[in-house]
Amino acid sequence: MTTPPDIRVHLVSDPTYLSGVRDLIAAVARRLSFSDDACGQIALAVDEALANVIRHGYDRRKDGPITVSIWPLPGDNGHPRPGIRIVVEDEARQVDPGQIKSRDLDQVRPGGLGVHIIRQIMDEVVYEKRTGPGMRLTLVKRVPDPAARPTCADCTCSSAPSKPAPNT
Amino acid sequence: MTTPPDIRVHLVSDPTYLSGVRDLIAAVARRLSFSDDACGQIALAVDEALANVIRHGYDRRKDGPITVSIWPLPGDNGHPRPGIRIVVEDEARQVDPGQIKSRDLDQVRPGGLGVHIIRQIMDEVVYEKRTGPGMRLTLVKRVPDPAARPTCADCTCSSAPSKPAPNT
Amino acid sequence: MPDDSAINVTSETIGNAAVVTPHGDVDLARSPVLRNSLRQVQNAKPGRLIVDLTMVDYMDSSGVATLVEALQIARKNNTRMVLCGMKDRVRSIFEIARLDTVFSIATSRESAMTA
Amino acid sequence: MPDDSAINVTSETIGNAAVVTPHGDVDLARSPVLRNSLRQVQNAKPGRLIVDLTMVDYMDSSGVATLVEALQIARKNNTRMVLCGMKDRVRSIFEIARLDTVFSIATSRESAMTA
Ligand SMILES: Nc1ncnc2c1ncn2[C@@H]1O[C@H](COP(=O)(O)OP(=O)(O)O)[C@@H](O)[C@H]1O
Ligand SMILES: Nc1ncnc2c1ncn2[C@@H]1O[C@H](COP(=O)(O)OP(=O)(O)O)[C@@H](O)[C@H]1O
Repeated sequence: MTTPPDIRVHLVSDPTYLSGVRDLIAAVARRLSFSDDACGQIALAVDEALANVIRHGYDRRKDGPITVSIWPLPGDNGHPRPGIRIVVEDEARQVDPGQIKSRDLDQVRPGGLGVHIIRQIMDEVVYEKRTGPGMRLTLVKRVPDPAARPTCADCTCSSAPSKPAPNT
Repeated sequence: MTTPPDIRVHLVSDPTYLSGVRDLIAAVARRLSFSDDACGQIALAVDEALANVIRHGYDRRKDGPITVSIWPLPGDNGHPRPGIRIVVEDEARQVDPGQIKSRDLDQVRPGGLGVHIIRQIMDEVVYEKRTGPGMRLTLVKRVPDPAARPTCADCTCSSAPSKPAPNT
Repeated sequence: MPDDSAINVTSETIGNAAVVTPHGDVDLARSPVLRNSLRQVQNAKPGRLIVDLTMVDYMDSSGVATLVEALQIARKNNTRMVLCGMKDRVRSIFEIARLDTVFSIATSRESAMTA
Repeated sequence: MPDDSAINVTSETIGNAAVVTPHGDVDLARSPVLRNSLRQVQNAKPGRLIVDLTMVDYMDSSGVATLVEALQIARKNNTRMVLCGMKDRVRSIFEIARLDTVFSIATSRESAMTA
């Protein structure tokens, strides 16, 4: 993105501040006309991304810099519905993007869910190494089209694009 | 403040984003052990400060830069209770800090309440001209001492320092 | 593109009372929508104007200013204006602004019909 | 100084059931507190473990992981573990993680006593 973001948050990698970022993200998404459900889910996706930066990138160090940048996306020809782009950048350990993947969900064991959750919720999820230290994660979600039906017939999760956004 | 803030938000001067900043501020204050009531009030004070920057500083231009920086304050000898410091900076019109004051509240008319609200809620409120363009507003609030009584006997407003913070 | 107009304000008439019900946060981005609704309703010079704040979780001084303006118009028109359903968070800004005694404030919409 | 331990987890015993009730958001900052409470309660190997989520507005995967760990311990101890009072927002993360069929989920605390 060459245009500067409408909002950019710099925070230290302290889990204390995750709730603040979640609430900011949810409120901004709300004003960009996502439904309450979708706002909660977008905030969850960003929370999971930040938790991974704190745990895997910074090994739970609390003073590493993290930047969260937010762009509203207007609807255009390719994407008729508006949306939100969120970019998370750190100065932590660099890993090969291919290494960042969740485990097989059929095993029931603690952990290994974050990346799956992020991919379920967001339309675009791109990890990359930054030039210089650290990683960049780009997340995009469009306001779901109320007319679209979920593609997996048995999907009951509320991230399915079947729910129309309420009017407010 | 010479130490960098734990969180810093850069936003454009668009009222759309006020709700995001409010929710961030309230959530951060919550984790710094302010009561729910106090968190709502601190968020209101920051909202009023940003609304003034947008209306008076930038004349409702939506693309002016605003920065909100947040530091947790540990309790120390001079101030036994922990607190929060919030600094709002803009690159907008500079005015003499003495000019920034609310009207007489005895007249009932629209407007002229923001600065009064900010001063009622926060313990320290300091406006200053920045070197270079723009203004800086420094806001400090300490977690109220549950043992302290409000000084004005007839004050019923919920910003009075009489309410103990709940446990959570 | 940001959805400033997304505040939903409903207006209805009950007897001689016009009831205006804003939903959501009434802040600098959204108070203009409430202002327009109030203006429209007040053009008809109703005998009573009830602003039902049950669905308002947050209000800042721009929302308060909007209501003060409506109160001034109501006084001129001999309309009795009553606020109801105020949550604690909203009430607290009226108290800080010392407007809690200037407005008639009822707890429920029912009591606002006769307050 | 940030108040990570501020999550409040209450534990009580009702018949042969241990009931654990976390309050507030269960996220990376706060799930360790829930984990400690569950560990303590599970040390007594109760016949039934009920986690009442009525007061939880938000949970992320660190909270879910904490509950999965408790479920593994419960299975080893022959403890029947039941979740109840889940809000929609919390339920949705269990659905995304496909754990909604792995956990026994009751609507109310009462039905969790017999589920
Ligand atoms: N920001 C990150 N930096 C480095 N590695 C990461 C990052 N995010 C995820 N990973 C890697 O991807 C794996 C899967 O992450 P996730 O699905 O969240 O499960 P968990 O964190 O519980 O292992 C992690 O174990 C880690 O190896
Ligand atoms: N950020 C600011 N930049 C310039 N002037 C300001 C700023 N904030 C407040 N002021 C001045 O202080 C006055 C009082 O502000 P306030 O109490 O919020 O009432 P109102 O904004 O309704 O006039 C304003 O009218 C304005 O002249």
